[in-house]
Amino acid sequence: MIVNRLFWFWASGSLLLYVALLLFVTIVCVAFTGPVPVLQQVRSPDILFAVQLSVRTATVSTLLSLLIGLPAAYRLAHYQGRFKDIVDGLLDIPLVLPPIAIGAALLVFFSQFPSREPSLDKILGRLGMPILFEVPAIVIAQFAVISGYSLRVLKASFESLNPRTSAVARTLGLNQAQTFLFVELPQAAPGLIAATILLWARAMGEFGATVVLAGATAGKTEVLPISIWLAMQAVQFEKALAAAIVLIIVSLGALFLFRSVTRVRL
Amino acid sequence: MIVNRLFWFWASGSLLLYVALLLFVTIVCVAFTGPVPVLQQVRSPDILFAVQLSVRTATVSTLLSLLIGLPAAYRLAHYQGRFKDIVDGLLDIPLVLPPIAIGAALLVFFSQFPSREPSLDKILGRLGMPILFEVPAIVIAQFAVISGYSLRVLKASFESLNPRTSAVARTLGLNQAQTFLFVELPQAAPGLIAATILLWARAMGEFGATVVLAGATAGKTEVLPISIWLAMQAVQFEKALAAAIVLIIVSLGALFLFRSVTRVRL
Amino acid sequence: AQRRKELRVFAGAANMPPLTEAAKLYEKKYGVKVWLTFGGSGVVLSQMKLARKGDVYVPGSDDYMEKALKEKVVDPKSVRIICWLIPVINVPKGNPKKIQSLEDLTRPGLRVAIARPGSVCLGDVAVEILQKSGLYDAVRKNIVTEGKDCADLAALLKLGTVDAIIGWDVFSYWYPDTPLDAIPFPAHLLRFRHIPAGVSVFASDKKEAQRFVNFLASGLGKNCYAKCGYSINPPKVTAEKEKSGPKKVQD
Amino acid sequence: MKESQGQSNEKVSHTDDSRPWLEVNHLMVQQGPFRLGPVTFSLGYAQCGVVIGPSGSGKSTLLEALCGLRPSSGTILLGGRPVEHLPPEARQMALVPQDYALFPHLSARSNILLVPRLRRLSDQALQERFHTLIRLLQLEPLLNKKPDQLSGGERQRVALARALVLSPTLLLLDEPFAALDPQIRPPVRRRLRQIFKELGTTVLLVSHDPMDAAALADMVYVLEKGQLLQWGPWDQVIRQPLSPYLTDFVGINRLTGIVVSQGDQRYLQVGTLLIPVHTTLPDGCSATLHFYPSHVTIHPTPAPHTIPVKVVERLDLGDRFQISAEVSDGVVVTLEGSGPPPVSIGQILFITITAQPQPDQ
Amino acid sequence: MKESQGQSNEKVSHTDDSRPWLEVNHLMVQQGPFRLGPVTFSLGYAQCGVVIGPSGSGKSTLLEALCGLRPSSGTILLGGRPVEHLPPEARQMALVPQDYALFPHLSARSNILLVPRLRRLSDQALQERFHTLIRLLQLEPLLNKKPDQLSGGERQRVALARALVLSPTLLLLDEPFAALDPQIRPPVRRRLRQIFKELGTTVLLVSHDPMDAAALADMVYVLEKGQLLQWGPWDQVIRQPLSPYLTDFVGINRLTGIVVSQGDQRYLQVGTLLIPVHTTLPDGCSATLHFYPSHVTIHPTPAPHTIPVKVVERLDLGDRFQISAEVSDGVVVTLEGSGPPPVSIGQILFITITAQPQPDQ
Ligand SMILES: Nc1ncnc2c1ncn2[C@@H]1O[C@H](COP(=O)(O)OP(=O)(O)OP(=O)(O)O)[C@@H](O)[C@H]1O
Ligand SMILES: Nc1ncnc2c1ncn2[C@@H]1O[C@H](COP(=O)(O)OP(=O)(O)OP(=O)(O)O)[C@@H](O)[C@H]1O
Ligand SMILES: [Mg+2]
Ligand SMILES: [Mg+2]
Repeated sequence: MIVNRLFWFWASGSLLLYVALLLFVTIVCVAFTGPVPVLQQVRSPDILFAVQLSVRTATVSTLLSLLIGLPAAYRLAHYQGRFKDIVDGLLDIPLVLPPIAIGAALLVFFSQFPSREPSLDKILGRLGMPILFEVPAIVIAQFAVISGYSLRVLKASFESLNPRTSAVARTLGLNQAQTFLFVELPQAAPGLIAATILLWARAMGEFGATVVLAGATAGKTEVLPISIWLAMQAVQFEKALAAAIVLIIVSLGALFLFRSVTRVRL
Repeated sequence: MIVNRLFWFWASGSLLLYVALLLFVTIVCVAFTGPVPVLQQVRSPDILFAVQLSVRTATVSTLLSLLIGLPAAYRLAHYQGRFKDIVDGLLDIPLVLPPIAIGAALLVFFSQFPSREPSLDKILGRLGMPILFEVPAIVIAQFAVISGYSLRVLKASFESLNPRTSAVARTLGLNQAQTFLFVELPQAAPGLIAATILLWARAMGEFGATVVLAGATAGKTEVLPISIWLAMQAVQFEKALAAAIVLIIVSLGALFLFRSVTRVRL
Repeated sequence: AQRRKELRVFAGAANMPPLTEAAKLYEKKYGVKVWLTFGGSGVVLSQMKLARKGDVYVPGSDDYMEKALKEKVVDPKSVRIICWLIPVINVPKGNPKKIQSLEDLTRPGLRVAIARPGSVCLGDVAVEILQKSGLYDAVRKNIVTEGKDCADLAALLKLGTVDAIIGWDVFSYWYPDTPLDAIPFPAHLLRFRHIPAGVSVFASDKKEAQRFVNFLASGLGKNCYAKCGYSINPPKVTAEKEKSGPKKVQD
Repeated sequence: MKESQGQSNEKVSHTDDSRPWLEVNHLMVQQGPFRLGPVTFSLGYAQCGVVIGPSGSGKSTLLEALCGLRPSSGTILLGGRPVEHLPPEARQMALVPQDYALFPHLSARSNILLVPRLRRLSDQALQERFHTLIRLLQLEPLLNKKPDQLSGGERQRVALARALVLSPTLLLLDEPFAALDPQIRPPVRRRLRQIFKELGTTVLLVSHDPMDAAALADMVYVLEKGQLLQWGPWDQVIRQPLSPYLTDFVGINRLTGIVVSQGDQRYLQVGTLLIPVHTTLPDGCSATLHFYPSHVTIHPTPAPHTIPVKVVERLDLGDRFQISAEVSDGVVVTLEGSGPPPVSIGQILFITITAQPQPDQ
Repeated sequence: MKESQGQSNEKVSHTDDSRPWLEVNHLMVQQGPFRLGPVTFSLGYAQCGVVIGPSGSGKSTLLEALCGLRPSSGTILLGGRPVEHLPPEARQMALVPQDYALFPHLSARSNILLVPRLRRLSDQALQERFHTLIRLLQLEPLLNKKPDQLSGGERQRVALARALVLSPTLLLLDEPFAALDPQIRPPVRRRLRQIFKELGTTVLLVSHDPMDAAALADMVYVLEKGQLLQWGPWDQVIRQPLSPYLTDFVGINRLTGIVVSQGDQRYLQVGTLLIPVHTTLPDGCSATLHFYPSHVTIHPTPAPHTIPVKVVERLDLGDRFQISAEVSDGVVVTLEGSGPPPVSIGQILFITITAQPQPDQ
């Protein structure tokens, strides 16, 4: 009994401690800023633009990374071949690289490949779809950063499924695609939702790769993290914190909505 | 049969596409950099220092975040109370905030709390343990950034366990702590290992929060991502990429080692 | 339909408030959309160089312009000076630690920060001044951190994490509600920098870009910088000290 | 230890047990729309109680509530000590669940030995018990396999050994022999019974198999739709079955109809069929014939007082046969005889039944 | 469809089936140290084959290899078409696995209907089959529950319905009735048998229960240690059991010993016990007595030619009893009689056995 209490206390204590610290730091920061700038920020058109751009690009890049990540993670979870270790290692690259380095690598890629003149960016630019320092660059940067997580997290959730269920579904006459879509995917839904939340949140907060690849162009590629950074660069600490709070509010709101919707649907 | 092939092709295709893109961008970057700067970087004592500091701080902050994250995630996975949504929402904060904002929030926290004079940092400094701009700040910054992921990922892996097994272990006479340690934790081991890899990788790549909270003091708080950034700031793109390649090599090596060790032990 | 003319300016982040205002004026005056992309002066230079994009480069200080010229990103003939950067000792409002001179920075227990030498020009300037004054080793003991850029450095003081910094005179104006105090250096120690602007070699419309650079260096542009606390006139220094200053100045 | 049953192999009579070992009072469990109880029953020390009941009647729920895995109300006394507020591990019960719930990450050996090791029970007696169980359940070749490499029956045997090695005060077995071979069942049953009596283990087990129940049960508990319909010593309860489920369980045929007279002869009318009976019940009274298959005589041709039935199933059991025959629409009785089955499916048989109808309540 | 079995309820004789529906040739599966096969057997159209064998003998492995879930070598012909290279879904078999493997995210209804919906089988016949199964398996009240809210027996019934609703060409059932009530088993068996014959479904099922096997088996396959020891029509195979497992399965007692003579009287010596027998076998010949419980007579007191046995288990089955008695160390025989058991455990009984010893190979 006592052991149980102690254990429970320890586990709950860790959670409480963590949540309390989180709340505490947040409160200290809000107290430092004061409520006024937040309200001002929410009303400012710059921030509204940034909020919209952030939500849009984060959503697009999350969807993209799920689109690639779901089948790839599924395949990876089932892959037992010789190159497993190598593939696993390669997939760690986007995780270990700091986002600015990812941005730098992509910048080099788009500007130096296939050659310096014309580069990929220039070629696409001539087709009316320039990448660098434009909105698509934001999506690409976010995608590059989050798809590493996407694969890792989705793979884990496919691996935790009971393979018997899928096997039996096959004997009942479902082909692989049907088994994936109607047996495995719905079972993995909780993990998938958790992954989506993680990815979207990460995309919303992505700064390093974005600033290198898309630039911090006010009114064009200024997502919320860039607003925060610009405010910090202008040594407007209050403004930065206010923008951060806007980012938190918008994100938590969107995630809450997403959670509610998916809970109802499940 | 054809459907199966198509499906398999699609899944494998996604994985291949992703891995190929990753490899391709890496190769383009390495080609752009050339081998000489990489070799130079590897030999430079600054980089060696940064590598050491990075590996050490990332390891410490990963261990810390597991220490807090394991019990907290366990508790959270079992928590069905009224505040579930609120706690879940709060835990999204470290995910959505860009690292620089997290760094800024922590900077405000350490320098403004409980008051400006003396602040937490000053108080700790007088106790011989200053935080800001010292190595502990790196650990704190990394911890703050990765523990958000830690909770999410560990929680998912606890949730995918079969609750029956633990319940039966209890009836056989194991208390909660024993059940956790000897029944649940070993079952969650694959998820745990994946989480550890993800966290460590993320900590190795952490830049934003670190640079704000710990500064970019050469020979003191210069971790590898900061070296990369400094090189970029010095308009030495090749050098930046070379440092990134060093970071990749060191990280992949360490993760490969970790994977091999844990595979043998399981 | 004729597309509206656009200019893409890559600028050091420190320029943000005045340059934003200047760009707005320019847009209004000439009907040209000016996109301002901010970042570390070096980083934006790298971005321009790699992407081979951008019309105008406005770094945070002249040493980056030198790099830009060396990297052949900016056309040397197009460079104009906008304003001047003069180092001072910044302390919080009211100067609680009663710092009057460089010597006071050696006081034990004082927490001092400078910008990172070798990476931020303000850091180099600070080191030059300290070395010149012979106090470098004494002050270095008190240097708790090095800011990775000017904003970082100013924030340290603002948040009270350090007691004094060696910053630009303009830092004093960055916090309108609680301006910092600035203690100037004696003239014999003074080193200074300037903020230039130049046309990129990748500019598609070089004439338009040059017009913007000239606009910045004109009274209207300079006025924006002056409003933000920048010195638009060069400080008076002796010829001997001129050496460490900018080598090429065209005005 | 209230009694010393030590070396005796005799059944412990439940009546000489002055105070029961397990006393359950008004136990109630609510899960979704299903409610178990309130149930009140007891079980003597070192006795074996068998819980029977149709699928979904709450047998597993009862066991899990007893060992603390489902929230319940009511009281549970074990050896006089209330345990209902204790966490599962403090109740000194051990559960073998229907789905085994083996530890998937451990070999069969570690599955069995993990708990004793953690509870530091590793003494001489444990070692002996372990080896006895290994031999009894034929686990020797499986010890190093992980659960996902075991067959269904092998899993069940490991789950049994995992609980038995602990020699708990109360053992809760949820269909412990369902996946075992018929070959291994009787010896396992016999040996377990012996072990329980030797160690003084009180056992509550769920079973669907009348043979297992007959072999092990001192007491029997009949659950239906969450209610405890009947409980008591096995030999008494099976002779006075109160519920259709129990009647079926012990293999008694039931024919329910209405008593009618035609002249002197009295009949039980089942559907359209008239079954000749001897009874003093009034006409129009609803009554049921209960009879074992052995009370039925099969006639190859119609004879006086025989009733025609249609064969719907025939079981050739070697030296004997078992036939299911339809008396009237949907009413089926089971017949037995020796030798191979003399009929094929669909054929008509003529039978007489030796039984007296009892009035329905 | 090779035969029209349509309305006939008669057993399809395996012999009049010119070409078997399922033909398995040299099927071999290797998993870890365990090897199944090579096995070769066949099963006629619309017939029911029952696979029996001890736990771990490879029954589930055989079924899973047939439907393509385990890599195997050898050939499998279904209706003359080789299927061993086809993926599971193209083999037109349906498996009810031992562990049910229900779709955990779907209600019972969706579990049953997911596959027909996806395969667009939703026609009139399917609807009818669905409703028949719901009624037969009493699933009505469970349809909206998720698997984790179902009891063991309920899960098994859902798993059965999920496969049966598809009316596959070959149905593979792995212990499909293990968790069902004894009450529901006979009607389910009967009805299923009828449905299989009507739809022409060929069934291969694994069972531990002799009654289920006797009721359903046209053919029986005896697996032991991965080898197919014996197969053929049920009534033939059970009268000539080749393996101890099968003997036990059908309830035949075995006593193995050595023929000896004392004067005129000949005995089978089992352990230290002498059993009087009539035989022409030479002395010293190793021989076995095979006999059903019904071939044993119980004497309350010693009489000429009786042998003493010690009661080790007594089953009170209401109108009759079953007793396990030890003949000599570890050798146990099963006896039967009517009425309540006349003895208690540990008592000595005297029996005579009517059987002739057969020489061992
Ligand atoms: N978690 C749950 N939520 C809702 N209902 C449940 C839950 N678990 C079980 N039930 C229902 O409770 C009833 C009793 O279940 P229980 O498992 O005790 O049956 P059982 O007697 O063990 O049956 P079986 O012989 O089939 O194992 C069933 O009708 C089942 O559907
Ligand atoms: N994945 C596996 N790896 C290694 N051995 C296995 C694996 N699966 C099963 N086995 C072994 O193969 C043998 C046959 O298993 P199978 O499941 O076919 O037995 P079974 O006849 O169905 O037994 P039961 O009646 O107990 O279900 C068993 O000894 C089992 O331990
Ligand atoms: Mg049950
Ligand atoms: Mg099996």
